Amino acid sequence: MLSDFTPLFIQLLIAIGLSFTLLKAAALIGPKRANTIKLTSYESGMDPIGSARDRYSVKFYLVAMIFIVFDVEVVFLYPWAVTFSEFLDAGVGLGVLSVVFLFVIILAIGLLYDIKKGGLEFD
Amino acid sequence: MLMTAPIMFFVFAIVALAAALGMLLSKNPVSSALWLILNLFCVAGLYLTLNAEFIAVIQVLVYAGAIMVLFVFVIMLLNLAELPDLKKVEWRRIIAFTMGMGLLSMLTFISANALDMLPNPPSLAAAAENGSVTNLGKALFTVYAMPLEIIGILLLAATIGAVVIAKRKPV
Amino acid sequence: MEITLNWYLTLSALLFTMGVLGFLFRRNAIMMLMCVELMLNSVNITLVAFSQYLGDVSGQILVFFVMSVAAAEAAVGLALIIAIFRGKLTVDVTKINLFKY
Amino acid sequence: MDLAWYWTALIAFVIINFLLISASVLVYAERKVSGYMQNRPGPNRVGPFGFLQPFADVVKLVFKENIVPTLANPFVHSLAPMMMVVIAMAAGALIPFARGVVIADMDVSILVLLALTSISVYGVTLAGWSSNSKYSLLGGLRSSAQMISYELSMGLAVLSVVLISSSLNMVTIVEDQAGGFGLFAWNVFRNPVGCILFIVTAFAETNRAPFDLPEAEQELVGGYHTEYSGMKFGMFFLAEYVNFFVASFVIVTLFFGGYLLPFESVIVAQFPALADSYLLMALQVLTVILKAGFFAYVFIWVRWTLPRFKYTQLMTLGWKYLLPLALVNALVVAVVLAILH
Amino acid sequence: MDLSQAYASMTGDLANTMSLLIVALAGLALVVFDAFKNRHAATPWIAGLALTAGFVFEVSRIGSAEGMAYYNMLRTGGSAAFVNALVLGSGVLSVILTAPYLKRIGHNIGEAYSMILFATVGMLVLGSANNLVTVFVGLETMSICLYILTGFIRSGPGSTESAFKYFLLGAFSTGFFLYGIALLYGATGTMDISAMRDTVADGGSIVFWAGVAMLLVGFLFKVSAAPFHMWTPDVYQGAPTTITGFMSTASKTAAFASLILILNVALPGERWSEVLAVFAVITMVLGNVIALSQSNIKRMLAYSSIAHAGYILVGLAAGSADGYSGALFYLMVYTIMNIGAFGVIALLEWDKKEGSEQTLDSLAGIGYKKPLLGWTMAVFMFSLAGFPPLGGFLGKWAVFAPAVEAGYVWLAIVGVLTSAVSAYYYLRVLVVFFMKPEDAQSGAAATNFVIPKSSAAVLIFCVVLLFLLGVTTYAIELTGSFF
Repeated sequence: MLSDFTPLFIQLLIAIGLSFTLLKAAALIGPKRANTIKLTSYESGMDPIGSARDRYSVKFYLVAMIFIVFDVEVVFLYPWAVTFSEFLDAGVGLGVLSVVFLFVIILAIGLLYDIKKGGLEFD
Repeated sequence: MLMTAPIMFFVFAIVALAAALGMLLSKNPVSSALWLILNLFCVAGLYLTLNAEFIAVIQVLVYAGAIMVLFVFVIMLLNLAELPDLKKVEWRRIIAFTMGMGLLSMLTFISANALDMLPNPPSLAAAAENGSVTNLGKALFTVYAMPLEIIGILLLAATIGAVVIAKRKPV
Repeated sequence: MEITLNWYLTLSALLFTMGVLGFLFRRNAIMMLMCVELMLNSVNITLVAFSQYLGDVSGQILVFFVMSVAAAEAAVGLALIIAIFRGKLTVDVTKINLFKY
Repeated sequence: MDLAWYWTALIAFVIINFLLISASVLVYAERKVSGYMQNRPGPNRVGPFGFLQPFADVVKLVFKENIVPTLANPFVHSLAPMMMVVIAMAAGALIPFARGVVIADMDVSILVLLALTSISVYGVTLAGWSSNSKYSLLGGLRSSAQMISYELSMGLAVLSVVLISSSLNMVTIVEDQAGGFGLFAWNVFRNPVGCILFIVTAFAETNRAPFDLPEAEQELVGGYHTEYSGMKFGMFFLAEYVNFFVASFVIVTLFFGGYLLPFESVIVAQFPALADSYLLMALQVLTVILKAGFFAYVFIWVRWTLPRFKYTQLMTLGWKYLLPLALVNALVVAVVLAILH
Repeated sequence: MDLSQAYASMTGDLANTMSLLIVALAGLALVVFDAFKNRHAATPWIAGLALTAGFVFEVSRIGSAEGMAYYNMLRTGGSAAFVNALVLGSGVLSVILTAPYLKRIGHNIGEAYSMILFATVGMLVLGSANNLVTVFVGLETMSICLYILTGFIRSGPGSTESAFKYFLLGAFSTGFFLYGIALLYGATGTMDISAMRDTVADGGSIVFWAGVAMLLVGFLFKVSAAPFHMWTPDVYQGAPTTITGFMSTASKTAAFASLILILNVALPGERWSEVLAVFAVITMVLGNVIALSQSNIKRMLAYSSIAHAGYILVGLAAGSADGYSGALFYLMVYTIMNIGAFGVIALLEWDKKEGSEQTLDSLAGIGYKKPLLGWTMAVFMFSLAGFPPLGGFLGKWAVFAPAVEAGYVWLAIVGVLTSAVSAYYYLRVLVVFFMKPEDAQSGAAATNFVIPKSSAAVLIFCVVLLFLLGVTTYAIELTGSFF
């Protein structure tokens, strides 16, 4: 319940406090001699060409998209993993296994489709 | 204990509303995505005050950890700082505003005073047990087994559709 | 002072309305998708609140399914956005509203 | 354990400082070990046997100028390293150091750990995006694409562990491995494939060893932290070392019996007074740190032996080999459990 | 809940919902088959066979008694079997029409057929759902597959924009729909539709009625009723024509069936008739009036399908058992008419933009050049307008009569008037087809394509069915027996 999570929140607060002080200390102590040449983004010596944020290939979108679908699948399997021993004690292990097998096969077909149809080529 | 439920509720609720407002008003898509991620964290915190801890962790894992990653990727991919807007006609905004206000008043009126029908709030133990993983797991794989398979098919269709649409050459 | 069910419902009503207003007012494609995610999220709060107060688990099961539907919608919606704006950025964008009434 | 909040705060502070010091020890260890591997002594000028070298580095970084490139988004530029360090530290709260000695003991603690790793992707992506340079954006996208690909296999490896111990609570997972003289019931023997999977994905999640292509020097000019300098750059390194130290703790907790002494039941039988004494707790804390130390050594050892993956090999391994293997492993573990039952 | 009995009834349920199983497994098999053998000729055959098998199974189940499957998640037999048969029938006809159509426009991708199968799975689940969770899951599976189907085949720049517009408004209406489900769940404490009525306090609390209102918004959007119809013309014009036929018929059938179930079983009072009547009037008037001013034939048919949604709403507004069975009968007739009409248009497209820029005048004189298309289009137009010997007339009667009995005489009058208006733009199509002289340079003269036999067979089958439905009263008694 909520009471179990408070130690985690306390640890988070302390970690934020610590990293904030580290950064602030460095910002205060460090020298401040900014000039335009120094502030241009690093392009191994040459001056930068074009805006940094023009478009990159669609591969990254496809990876992230396939990642969500499988993340949701893994999330659906956690309740099964926790209650699997209870299903076995009740003697219906085969039933729940068939439900889970069908669910995993449906999404394995999704993975197969992605691999075959170029969703995951990284040439 | 210092962090009693009402204080946590107010902290999460106010930060959630502020984050939602931040998302609506920010100019740059990436900053609005960050505001939405903050909002999702606060909603996960709200689930904790409702003692549904499994749903809270799943919310962080799926929503904030996967869906918003895709949003941030696409924003960066398409360099959407100057994304062309879908043109909307001016008079539509007036109708939209009145509709929104009407909806707001209706919903807040309903939820604010009509709720004496549900008895007392759940006891701490009962709520935790109801929201526990074992309880969810048993119900999900027996009673709701069929919708689970249909959701599997839905996710498969979404993958295939997204791959085909995204990979087609621009026409 | 005790947090009753009304608080959760009022909060989710406010967030839902913000999502609706955001959807209607912001004309940026990605912003509208995010407003839809915000709307679905606020409904999830109502569902979990009702499920815990009623002591019944089906509300939280529906939250599970809503999350996977939101994931599928995000995947398809962003694929469509990429298909449109990849083609459009090279072409004149004002042609976006092709069909008039 | 349910102490008052200020005691938890104190213990949390102790744990965070322990992680900070261990990070600097690991920096020192890595440079020493890599030195001896390459037949050179490694740092030995600063302090006895060069032991104060990492602290000298930290002081140097504090005095360096903190450059923020033009047009970069200053807030997000400093948010990214902070986020990485905070997530690495927060994971420390979940690890059980001894029976009853854990800061945050929740029913879903292993899932919280996975949630934290899935959030750390943002640190990398935002670092790449906020420094407004082509190289860092591409480096950021590449390393986050790598991290999310391997996060799936990690989730499925954890799934097989949860199947065996049928609980999401890390303390219960460790107690479940207590049978068979506290050694032969370790999950590594009951679920070897899951263990290998988890270790490989742990390497990939922390951008270590063969999987550190995105910030490889000759590949992308330092990847997502090209534009960082001074303390922010130092924090990325601090986050990386804390990350792989915490990862080795988690490997030990899930697969190598966590804080269980190898022949605990035999020892307790010999000295019944030891049963739940503070000495046993101290011994348990010692065993878990030694085990984690061994795995930290493995991290360092692998980095200086294996060559780096190409990006195509890296993603192909993640999607076309590890993910199907993890899926099959989870199902096989379930079937074996059903048969044994 | 004791786990030992968890899967006792599973085998029985699978037997009862065999059609859902067949279509789902066929969809999965198609994905694997298409992944290995890209654009193989057999793909449409597999899809067609699976849908026909499901159709035959459901038709055999229509007579059997109403039952429940999967812990009261789905209804089987009786009216649910009728709705499933309608959806599967529309699926079969659409797959037969889509196969040659996709080849001709050069976008013959295999995924379209597996997407049609998955959309059918969503419609089968939505049509026969007895639990709010299943309604939501079915509606979402159907909607997402339809968004993909509209955005799939990118002949012109239009189809992606229309798919995206459809997606945005669809997602927006899902938010309302889900909020309605949440409020209903809170007010009644259960997700089971049939158990909802007795747990509601007398007349229900504000939360209950707000939930029903939100649910109605979601349903009215899905069936493209008046205030929520903005997406329909653009989407029907942008999507590939035979897919539009499938979309406009099968998804309306499933959505209306679920709405009928909720109105009939879950809601206690009669208060919903006035609200539905108002929506019916707006939809009929708006749909028919704007259809008058349309030059593009696909857009005109889109507005006509909005108008037909209004006629079906009249049946629902009656609120009586006859009203609901009349609506189901009207859905059957409407499905056949619309698939036929869109099928004919699919064959008449030579503007290489899937008919999105094809004006009515470019079809001048096609009736003589292609007599089969001309006459079948004539039958469809007469039936859509509601002339006596054809199914359309009997459908309109089956919907207006219960409205009159329930005391909404003014509603029936508005219905008849708008049908008269609709007769004008339907017959204008026939005038263009037959009376107008061909102008040499326009499309009609340039066509020398041959009509594929399968499409011709489908069109003739629809015409025969329309005559049968117009003459015999067997079908009306059948739908009457459900409620």
